[in-house]
Amino acid sequence: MSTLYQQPAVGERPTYLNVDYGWKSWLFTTDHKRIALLYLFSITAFFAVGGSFAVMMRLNLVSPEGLLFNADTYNKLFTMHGIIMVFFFLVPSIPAVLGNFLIPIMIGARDLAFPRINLLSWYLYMIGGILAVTAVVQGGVDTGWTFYAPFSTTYSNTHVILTAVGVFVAGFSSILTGLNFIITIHKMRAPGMTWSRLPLFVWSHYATAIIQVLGTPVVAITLVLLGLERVFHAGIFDPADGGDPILFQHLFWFYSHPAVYIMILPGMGVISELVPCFSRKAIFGYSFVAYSSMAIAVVGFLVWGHHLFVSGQSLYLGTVFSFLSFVVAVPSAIKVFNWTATMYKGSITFETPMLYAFGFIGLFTIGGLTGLFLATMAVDVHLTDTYFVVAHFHYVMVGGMVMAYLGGIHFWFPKITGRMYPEGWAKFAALIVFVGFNLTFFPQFILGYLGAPRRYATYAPEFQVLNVMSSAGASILGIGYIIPLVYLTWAWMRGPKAPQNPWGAKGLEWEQSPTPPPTDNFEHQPIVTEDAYNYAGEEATLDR
Amino acid sequence: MGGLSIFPPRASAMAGELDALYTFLLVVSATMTALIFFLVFFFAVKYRRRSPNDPMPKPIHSSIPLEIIWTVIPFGFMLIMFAWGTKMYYNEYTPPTANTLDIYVTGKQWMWKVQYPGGQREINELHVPTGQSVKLTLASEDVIHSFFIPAFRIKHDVVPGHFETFWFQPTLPGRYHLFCAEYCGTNHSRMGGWVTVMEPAAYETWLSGGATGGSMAQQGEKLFEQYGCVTCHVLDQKGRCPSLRNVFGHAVQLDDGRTVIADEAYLRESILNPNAKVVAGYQRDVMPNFQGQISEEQLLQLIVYIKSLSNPAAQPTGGQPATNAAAVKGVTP
Amino acid sequence: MMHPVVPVKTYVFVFLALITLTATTVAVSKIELGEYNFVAAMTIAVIKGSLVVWFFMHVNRSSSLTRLFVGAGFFWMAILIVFTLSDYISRGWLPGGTWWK
Amino acid sequence: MWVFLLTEIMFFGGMFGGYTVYRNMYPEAFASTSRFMEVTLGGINTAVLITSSFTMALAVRSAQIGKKRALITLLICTLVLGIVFLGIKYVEYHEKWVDHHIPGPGFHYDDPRYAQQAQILFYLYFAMTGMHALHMIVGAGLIVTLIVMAARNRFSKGWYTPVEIIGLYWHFVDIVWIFLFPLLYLIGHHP
Repeated sequence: MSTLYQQPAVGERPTYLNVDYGWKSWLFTTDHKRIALLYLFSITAFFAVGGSFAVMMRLNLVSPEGLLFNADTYNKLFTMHGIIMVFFFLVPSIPAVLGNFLIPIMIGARDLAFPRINLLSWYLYMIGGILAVTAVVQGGVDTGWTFYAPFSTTYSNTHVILTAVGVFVAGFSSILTGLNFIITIHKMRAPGMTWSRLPLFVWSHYATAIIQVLGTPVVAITLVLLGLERVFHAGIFDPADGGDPILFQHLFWFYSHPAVYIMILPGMGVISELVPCFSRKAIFGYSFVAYSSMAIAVVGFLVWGHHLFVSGQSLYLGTVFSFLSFVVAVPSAIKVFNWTATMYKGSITFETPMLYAFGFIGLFTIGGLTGLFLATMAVDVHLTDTYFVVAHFHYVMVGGMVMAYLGGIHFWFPKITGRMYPEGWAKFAALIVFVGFNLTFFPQFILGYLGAPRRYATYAPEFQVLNVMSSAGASILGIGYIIPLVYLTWAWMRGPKAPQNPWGAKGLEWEQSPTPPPTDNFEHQPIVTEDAYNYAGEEATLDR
Repeated sequence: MGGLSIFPPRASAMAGELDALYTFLLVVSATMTALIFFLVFFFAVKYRRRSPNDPMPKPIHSSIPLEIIWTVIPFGFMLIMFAWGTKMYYNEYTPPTANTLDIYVTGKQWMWKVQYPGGQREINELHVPTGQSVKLTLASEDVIHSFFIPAFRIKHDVVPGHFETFWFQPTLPGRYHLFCAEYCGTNHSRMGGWVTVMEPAAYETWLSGGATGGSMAQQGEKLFEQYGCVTCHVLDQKGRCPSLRNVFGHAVQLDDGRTVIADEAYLRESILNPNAKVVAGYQRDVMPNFQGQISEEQLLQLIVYIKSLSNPAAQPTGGQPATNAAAVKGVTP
Repeated sequence: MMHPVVPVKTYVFVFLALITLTATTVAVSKIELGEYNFVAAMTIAVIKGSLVVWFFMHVNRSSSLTRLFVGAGFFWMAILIVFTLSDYISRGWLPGGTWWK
Repeated sequence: MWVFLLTEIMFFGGMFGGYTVYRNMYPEAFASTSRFMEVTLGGINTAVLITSSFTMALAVRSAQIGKKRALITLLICTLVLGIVFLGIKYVEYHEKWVDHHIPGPGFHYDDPRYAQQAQILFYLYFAMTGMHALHMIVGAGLIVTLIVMAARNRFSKGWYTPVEIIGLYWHFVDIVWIFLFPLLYLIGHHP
């Protein structure tokens, strides 16, 4: 295999990183690992942009009358924070970076099924991102990330169409990634890699990909209809012309509720890898964890109406949606219990990725349980559109997804770069993130029940104490995110060389692929002979 | 207000009930969270790796009984939440059908305009008496707003193109926040005001101080003349258009054979788009469309006027489901 | 993606069936059947669609995996339409009685 | 490919959803507007598209048994039928333009009772058929590519995957039309 490539330096093994240094070899690459890195850099950039909007918002909210900005600017800030974080960070983050890098290696394939479509996905993502950023530069958009009609179609005079086109294009990037994953997982598994031996990370991405493929087109067409409506004013969403704004909400949430599972499922996949590795013990209830992902993917499509409990939706349909929303909580609970049970009688160590996994389990538990408050219709009537909702989804998205993302980045950092990160700094940063996060968002639960509505540029004075606490937390959280950026960059350049399997982890990516991997991932065709997470070295079982 | 209580003031009959449900949820969630935190912490300490030479732990693959237990027990709690929450939700969103104090509210960017049946008007202020069921009819002039009174634990979106109803029973005198909870543009955060709850006697005094320009029904009557409605809708006679005496709350026979009950939604539709449902025996295209010609506030005044032409005893009472367009198409609950 | 070759006869037969059904659906639409016009038109459309999926697109000879995907596609579309529509149909219904009090 | 078609189903599914809701809300208006749809042209177009699907299926078959000339001829037939479809569609659009049935400021509808609702219907009509026509144009482009590839002997009995995939795509577009035709043209079109 090594004869295929020119030796880059004397005595050095060719890897996907040193095989070629030209810019063309990056921008026109079809190597899933290089595309993953392209995503890594661009997603980090969008995270920084979206994060800086969040910091500005929190600064503004230190004073009840708004410290820095007028209401219009504030409205644009929260809109663009939402749009960039949701469509350009959360949705692509783990799938497009870690999923892209790891899925082929984990199943023993050389690349994704359609490498060129994978590259196309990245370009579409970038085009979408650039359109959205252009909209920001040109003056922004102020509809909220939900684009509710008729405000967005008729009353807002900002760059709604440009932003919608950006999201539309990025949506196709997401569809193509999902399509690529589904086909890859079906068709490219190595000999012996049966469905019951797939790492749970792959299972969760399979479930994610299904949602991407089935849900995203609906939001795409909804945004098309929205854009056309804004141009022609035919009235499809505007009651002044006989239309119904609730229809927009139905179509929008048909995608956007399952979309939160696009965001969280890959995070659950990461945690399902981290917990067994650092407990040195097979996952408890493999099939329950795997099928619960699929259950979430299916039932997740049946609950969107819980966003519409106070909108005038039919009471009867509300009841159905409320019930199904409780049902969808069950598989998530199963996962949490199984992770906890995996630790039972393990041999646990506390490297940084495991700390993030602890953070995930704790914060996701809180985020998930507060979801039950919102599924309970009577309570939702009081809590919806208040800070309680903001706190709830940040606990799931930031406390859950971002924790998992950071944990995954640290866990596979040696694999991706071939170098180790500084453990001391990393643990310190993990602690800062955890503390900062809770200080930022826990007060918002209380604010919410007290009745503070979200998306407010100014607020009643009695809410100031909790808002200042939240803003203080946000500044700590911000620092917590900057520290890893600095030491990870440093470690990439100067960090000590990593061994092939620094964690003693199981899985093809650690055991059979060199670190960092060569372009073809493996030096010879891997053959799988054992179940996933076989830390005890058991004999293979064909079926469990 | 003030202090760091986690509950806003309880100023309606519903607030106490909701706080009870919320407390139940809090207790269940806190117990679950504590359990998970404890287990994670306990396992992490108890089963930490003591030396690098520790043997690999034995795998425990699965336990079906355990999986069933931790699926079924939480789900049982969830069913309680579901049942309790649904019951209260129906109560919150189904106003009593009789003996309500009706008040009419119009939302527009960025204010709430309140009209009382006696003709008093306010902006961003709402006055209500204790002990009385208050029914608000809400309309929006432009985008979606949401009428939210935390002290009453109630909120409803105000979607343009529909009337929404909303009810509560204030219990505790005081001044409470009124918010718009659905993002509606630039000054969304300033689209709010105060709800003042008063003792009934004080409320009567307050009411008597504010009326100018006649009651809502009288204002509606003026509009009825001003827009020329009166020329065709002649009271108690068969003119070119039906008489509106005793129409509200009664069944109306339509020209396509269907029957509808004339409720607020029907009156609204018939004013804005008269040809949608035409009364049997009358011609189409006689009455002009008022869509876009008449403000939501005026519409409410007209409807109150038409209501006042009806014998109150004939209004739909409890237990009898009000019929509307959807039900008439042949799909009944 | 290798499939056995299907005889031309099958295609011709399916084609003729499709054309006939098109003619039928137009003819039926000229007859006043009330609500059943819609039912008839949609039934014919479903039959035609199935013929194309089944024979032209070779689903009759595809793996069960392909069939699963085809089924899933229509199932999800049904979810979208049924749930959304049921809101509009039942929105005006007021609960009968006061069992929740 | 089937996974991609899944996406496409949902893409049109969103519009079918919107259509269903408004049809349920304004049945009379919808019946009234479908009188303005040219059933004859729509019917001819349905037949044209079904025929093109038929020739496409035969083309895939020719590729399977390695008959290059038949493959090219059938692909050209399919392409021509596709273009005929788009041509007829253009005629219809032009008619709507002349009648001021394009949604927007210039919209005009003779029956004032249903003016607004009719505008929504025409909006959906244009969105749905427009998206469909866009898919047809893309499909026509793909077929041109296939013809070029076939002429250059790129396909064999053993490898004809592109023909098969684009065939599936073409049939899918056909199915969409099979549903659009009764929904938009036939509903309420009885005298």
